[in-house]
Amino acid sequence: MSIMEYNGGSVIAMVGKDCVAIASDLRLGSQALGISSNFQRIFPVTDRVYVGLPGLATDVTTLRERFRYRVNMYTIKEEREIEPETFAHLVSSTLYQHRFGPYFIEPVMAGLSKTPSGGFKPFIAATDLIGCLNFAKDFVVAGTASAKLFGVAEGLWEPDLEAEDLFETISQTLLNAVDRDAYSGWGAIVHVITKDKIITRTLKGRMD
Amino acid sequence: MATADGGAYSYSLTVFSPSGKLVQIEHALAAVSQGTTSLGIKASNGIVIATEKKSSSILIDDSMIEKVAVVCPNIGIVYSGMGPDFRVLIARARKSAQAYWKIYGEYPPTKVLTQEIATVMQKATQSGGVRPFGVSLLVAGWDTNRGPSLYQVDPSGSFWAWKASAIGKNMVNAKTFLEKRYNDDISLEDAIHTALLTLKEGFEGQMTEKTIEIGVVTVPTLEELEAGKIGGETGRPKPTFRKLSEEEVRDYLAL
Amino acid sequence: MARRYDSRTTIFSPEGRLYQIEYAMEAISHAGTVLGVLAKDGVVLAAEKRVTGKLLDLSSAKEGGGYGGSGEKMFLLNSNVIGGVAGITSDANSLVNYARTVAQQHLLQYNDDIPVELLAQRLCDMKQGYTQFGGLRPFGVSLLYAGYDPHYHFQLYHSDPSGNYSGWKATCIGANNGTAQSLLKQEYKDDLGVEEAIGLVLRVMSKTMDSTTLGSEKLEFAVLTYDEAAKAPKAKIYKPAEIDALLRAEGLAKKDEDTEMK
Amino acid sequence: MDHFPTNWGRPRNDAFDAYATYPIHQRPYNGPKDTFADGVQRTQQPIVTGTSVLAIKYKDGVMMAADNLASYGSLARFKDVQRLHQVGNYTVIGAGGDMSDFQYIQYILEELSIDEISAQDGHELGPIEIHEYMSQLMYARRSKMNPLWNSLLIGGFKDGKRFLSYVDLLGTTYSASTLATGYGAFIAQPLLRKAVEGREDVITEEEARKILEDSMRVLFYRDARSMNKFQIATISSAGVSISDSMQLETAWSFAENIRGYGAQTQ
Amino acid sequence: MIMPDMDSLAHPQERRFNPYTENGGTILAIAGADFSVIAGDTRQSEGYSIQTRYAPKVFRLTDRAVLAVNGFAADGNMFVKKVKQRLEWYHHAHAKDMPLRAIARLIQTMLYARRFFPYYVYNILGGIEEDGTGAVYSFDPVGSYEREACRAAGAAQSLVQPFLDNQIYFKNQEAAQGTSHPSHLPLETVLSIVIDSFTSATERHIEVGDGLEIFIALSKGRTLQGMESIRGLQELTVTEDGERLFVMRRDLKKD
Amino acid sequence: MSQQSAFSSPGFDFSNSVRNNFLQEKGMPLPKATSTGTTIVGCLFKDGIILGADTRATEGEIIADKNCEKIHYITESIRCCGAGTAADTEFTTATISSNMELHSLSTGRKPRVVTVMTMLKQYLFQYQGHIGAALVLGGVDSTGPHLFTIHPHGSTDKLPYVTMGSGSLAAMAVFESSWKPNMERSDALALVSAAVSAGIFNDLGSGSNVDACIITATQTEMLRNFVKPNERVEKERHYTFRRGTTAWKSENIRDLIVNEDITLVGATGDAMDTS
Repeated sequence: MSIMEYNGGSVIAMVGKDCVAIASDLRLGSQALGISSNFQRIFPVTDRVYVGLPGLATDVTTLRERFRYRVNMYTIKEEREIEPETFAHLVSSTLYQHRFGPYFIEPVMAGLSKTPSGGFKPFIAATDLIGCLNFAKDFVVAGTASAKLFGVAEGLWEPDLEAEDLFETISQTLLNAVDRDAYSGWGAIVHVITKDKIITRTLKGRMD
Repeated sequence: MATADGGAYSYSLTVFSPSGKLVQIEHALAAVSQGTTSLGIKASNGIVIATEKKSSSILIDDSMIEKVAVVCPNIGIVYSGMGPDFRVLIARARKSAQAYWKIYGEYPPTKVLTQEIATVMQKATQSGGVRPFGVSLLVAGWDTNRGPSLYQVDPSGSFWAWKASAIGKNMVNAKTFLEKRYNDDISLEDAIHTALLTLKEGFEGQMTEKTIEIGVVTVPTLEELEAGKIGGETGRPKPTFRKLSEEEVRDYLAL
Repeated sequence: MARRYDSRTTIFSPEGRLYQIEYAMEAISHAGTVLGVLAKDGVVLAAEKRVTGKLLDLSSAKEGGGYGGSGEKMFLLNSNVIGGVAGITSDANSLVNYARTVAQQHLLQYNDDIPVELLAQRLCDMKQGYTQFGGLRPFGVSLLYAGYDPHYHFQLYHSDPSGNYSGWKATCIGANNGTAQSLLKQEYKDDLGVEEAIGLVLRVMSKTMDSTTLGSEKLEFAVLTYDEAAKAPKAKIYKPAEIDALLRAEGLAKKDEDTEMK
Repeated sequence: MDHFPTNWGRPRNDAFDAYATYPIHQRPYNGPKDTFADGVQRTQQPIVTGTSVLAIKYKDGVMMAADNLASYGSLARFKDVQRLHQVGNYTVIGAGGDMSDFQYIQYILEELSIDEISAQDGHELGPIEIHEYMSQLMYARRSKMNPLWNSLLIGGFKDGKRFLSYVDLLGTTYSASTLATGYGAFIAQPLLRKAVEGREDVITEEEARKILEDSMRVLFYRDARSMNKFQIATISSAGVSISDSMQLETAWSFAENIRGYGAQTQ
Repeated sequence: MIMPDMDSLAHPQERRFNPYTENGGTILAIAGADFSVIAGDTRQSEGYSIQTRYAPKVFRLTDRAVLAVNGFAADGNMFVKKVKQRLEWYHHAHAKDMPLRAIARLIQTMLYARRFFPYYVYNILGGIEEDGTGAVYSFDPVGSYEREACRAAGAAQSLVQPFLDNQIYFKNQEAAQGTSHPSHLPLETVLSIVIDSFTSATERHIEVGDGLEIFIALSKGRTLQGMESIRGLQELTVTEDGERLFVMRRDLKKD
Repeated sequence: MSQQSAFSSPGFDFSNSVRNNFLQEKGMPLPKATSTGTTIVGCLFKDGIILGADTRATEGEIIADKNCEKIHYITESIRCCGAGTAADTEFTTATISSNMELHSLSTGRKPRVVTVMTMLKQYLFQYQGHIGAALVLGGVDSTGPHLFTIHPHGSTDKLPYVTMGSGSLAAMAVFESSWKPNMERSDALALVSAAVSAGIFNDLGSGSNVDACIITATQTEMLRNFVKPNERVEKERHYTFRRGTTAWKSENIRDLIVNEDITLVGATGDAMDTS
């Protein structure tokens, strides 16, 4: 029973047509005991970049605050919002700095990045606990139900899903995967990011 | 940089004069104005920085003299004042740019790198047992956020963004010369000519490809930006700052 | 004779004065004026820019890219505090960077925006250190802090090189702050609204600034208000175009046309 | 209860079972003790070992190759070992792993053949039957936790049909048109599969021989427990033929201009 | 021969013969109203190498019963031989095939007999019950079993099972206003879900691939309409009273 | 929080290791980091070097990345393939690449492969193998083409053809049977892609596509996904859902103000934060 399963929790991010979605369950447990069904593990970094932090709960809060610190300093010094790719590298180098005393967190990032011609391009990325970056074109998963998420996502995902269709696909993927995982579930939350709005919904799933 | 405890002297050498001036900085500025003239002009589609490469004797191998230095693929710096100080600052700047690349996977914007260098220079005016740097710098660079930008950093550690600026020996008439000729939508080619003309104003001796050094920032095209990094994900962007080769300088001088 | 005591920063002269601090204050008295007025629903800061030049590149300020300020007088220290600086620019840059780091460390530790007075105090502790140990010269910078926190709502603080800080309803630092101070005393009323405060600040600035004409090229302007919707303080550092519009609204815009050409 | 049998008997960790409820505490056994119980050595380890055995199906039958080396750890102890062994008229069995166990297997198969011949029932043991027998034998020994430490290739040609299968010390069996044991599985199989997969019915005997020789040469280059002296067994309608020992041409000349392993230049 | 992983060499390790190994692969079975589908990939691997690209895991027991085995191949193959033997004896004694329900119970007893040295195999029994309905029974290595409508097992079980829950049981799917999800899916839909399950598992699990074998058992009344379009369908047996057993093969990625 | 500049890279930070060791003693094994399984190869030919690699990254038996990049940039004409712990290969090559850029800026000369090899081996030796990077380093410099392998413990080999990673035996078999000195560019490229393909199809740790990189004295060509033998077949069905299939409890739609106003995310932060 690895340390990543101590508190439980899973996150998935998916790419759609000019939009991205990131979703996670809301369970916080201590091994088999459920403690909270409203544990937020997805945080806004900027208006167009969200990060999901599944893993050991204490590290979730620690890293969330450390990233907020470094992004705020970046924002105020560079006088611009951090781009998703840059934030992904920031996360990756922060984790690798702890290569021999790692945080037990497998971050998932989703956002829209500005293209040189001024438009927006969907961006998702994930790293393992020591910062190995994985830039996927379709979806990235992490957490105790990652294998299940991979299985369902590989089946259900299709390219160029509109925002509302992407919402359905990511929600179905998350709910069905966590239902088969003892350490994830107890509620779910989905953020769909398009270039002009962010849709956030909490899902009605099994609460057992 | 002597640390507060390690250095032999632990007290400030740069102190306020009764009139509220930091005398050491004034003297450092004087040292800068002894140095050969350097200037920079921001054009609509790039930046040119140029300087006179006067060596004390014909026996000096002037190809070894490097007054315009590359810091990272998008930033170059020219200086006026004390050479060794410049060399130390450039080493710090290059390291700082790489540290930034290791963290963010991209090179620092011009303003951020300039801030880093300015911080180093400011510390030299307020730490124990150290004198200010005897150089003024013209930092020319390009980044996605602000495009081409030209900064001037003084020994005090203060820095300003300029459309065009000159430092060194005849800074004053070089500046007035530039003010007369500058307009916002000057092209890079014209800017290079203006730079050469400005240098010629106060140039002692023959202006050849051996006695001047030119660095150029060219704004990348949209296609180059779309193409992104060369050599895959872990590769590098196409350099936007480069030093003109002696042939290129000779061609510009010939025109 | 006095010269003997003034180069060593941290020692008293026979009359019990620290010359380096007084010299630093002297330096600030030549710097561009910075003026702040506290209203009941906001704080207004204005500052006179001294660094001008036809060839200066103000593009970053123009497009509003520089929400952190135009880089000379106005700086965002934290989402709830704007700083106005007067004095040695490079010292100011260093202090501003220190202030921003302190604010973020506070947020990291307490998950709360730093109270304005605490930020001012932390900066002054640092300044004071430079007057008492280490043999280092003091910072040649005075700052005005315009901030908001849930404890005391809107506040205006002023700190000087000695490390002393004090809260104000309205105050002024930099060149001819005396005249500005007396003008403020006459016109300041306790229940000032932020709109009236903006008018007052601009009127006083136009009188105190050396140049007879007033324009965005010479003036920086910032206002801190409270955004009810976001339930958070809202710092706004005006873009040059917005400053000119403000001046026209106040009828203080420049008479002749040369400023328009910019 | 941990359902994974692979974890049974393994040292448990208290994160999983904090209150030490497992295993169930039993009363000490005071019954009669087999005095030799401790002396019996259940588990073995291979002592004198043979390396890879390769085999492929080709147009006319099955071809197998194995070198003549039996190693004693890193010592090339026996240099003329027959690792390809004919059983009956239609089958060859090639063995890697412990050679003493293989000799025992040869003895058992000898016994089996004698019974078979003496039965005089007109039936002869073909490769399918021998592979079935070997699978049962290996699986039985494995189930008694006293395995025959070998990996065997059984190839043959009977009644017009080619047969090629694998069985090892765990009783694991599988069949394919190209098989290799030991290092052959990592080094030879990629070459064999590329040469044979999909062309089993067109490869001539010469082609088959060349394919096996290429793989044996690479094994000789890279397997530190191999030798450049090997045999090839061919089983086809013409019956079984096990060649005499052969040797391959090998090329090492390009190594002349290699200098050191790092920064050296001379 | 599995490479010993680095950590276990760190401390002194008792060399003990391990009678088990894992040969990868994945199986699943889905019961329809009047049919049953049992499928498995054909790759057999050990550690990081492929032993063979074609090793059947799904075996025909009787005209109405198919058993899929997955886990340790030696135990699997031997276990299937033993089950077939018992079925043959049953057939001698009762002159009829053992009904599915009974085969399930037989398999439990045979597995539990080896409770303290188990067959390291996950079995799934699929076929047609006496009452003509499709049925699936799934077992754990020591015999606990249960009848279900759809079950996946083996290496990629955790990838496939939730996908089946969603697409076969319509879990977490709200039916459109006033309608309800179908209780049983047609054979064509089930077959395409099975194929997509395996191509998805092949994409994300290294032990799944090479080939796919699907057995289809049809109960008496079931006509063959709608099945003509299925590529590679091969009829194995048909009983007098019309029960049919088909097998179809597909390729999977070989990397 | 010590006041260190955001950009200074203070090396590795061991502050969590006390806690992690405690957790490990309690029987909680460390989770697996992404490994690259991997087949990477390098081969010398007439005009230079060709490097090859597969594109599969695995976490245990699960494929984490189906198309990752294993040929890393060191300098314009030196590239390095990485196998082993994915993060280690990524950061080790990035660190040395950064140092090489500084090195060439300060020496004003094009960098040499042997310098990169020495820096890599000393870096890995210093960490005694704890940094699990197995590298194939290839490049062309003023002294000609050079090809090295570097093992996690710091040992190096200098050979005309090399393979590393879990698929190295399969790839080496192909090299041993077909490599010839002074091959033409096209033959060498075919050999490299055959070697990597041997790893892809026979080793479970390798898969997906073949990346190749041809380095000669004049230019470096990065052939990303040069061969794509494992593209997924068309799915039998499409699994789009009717809108409204998923039941949700609460909804919050936040319009992003078109003109971007930078708000520092303070304690009050985004309303979502404290719902």
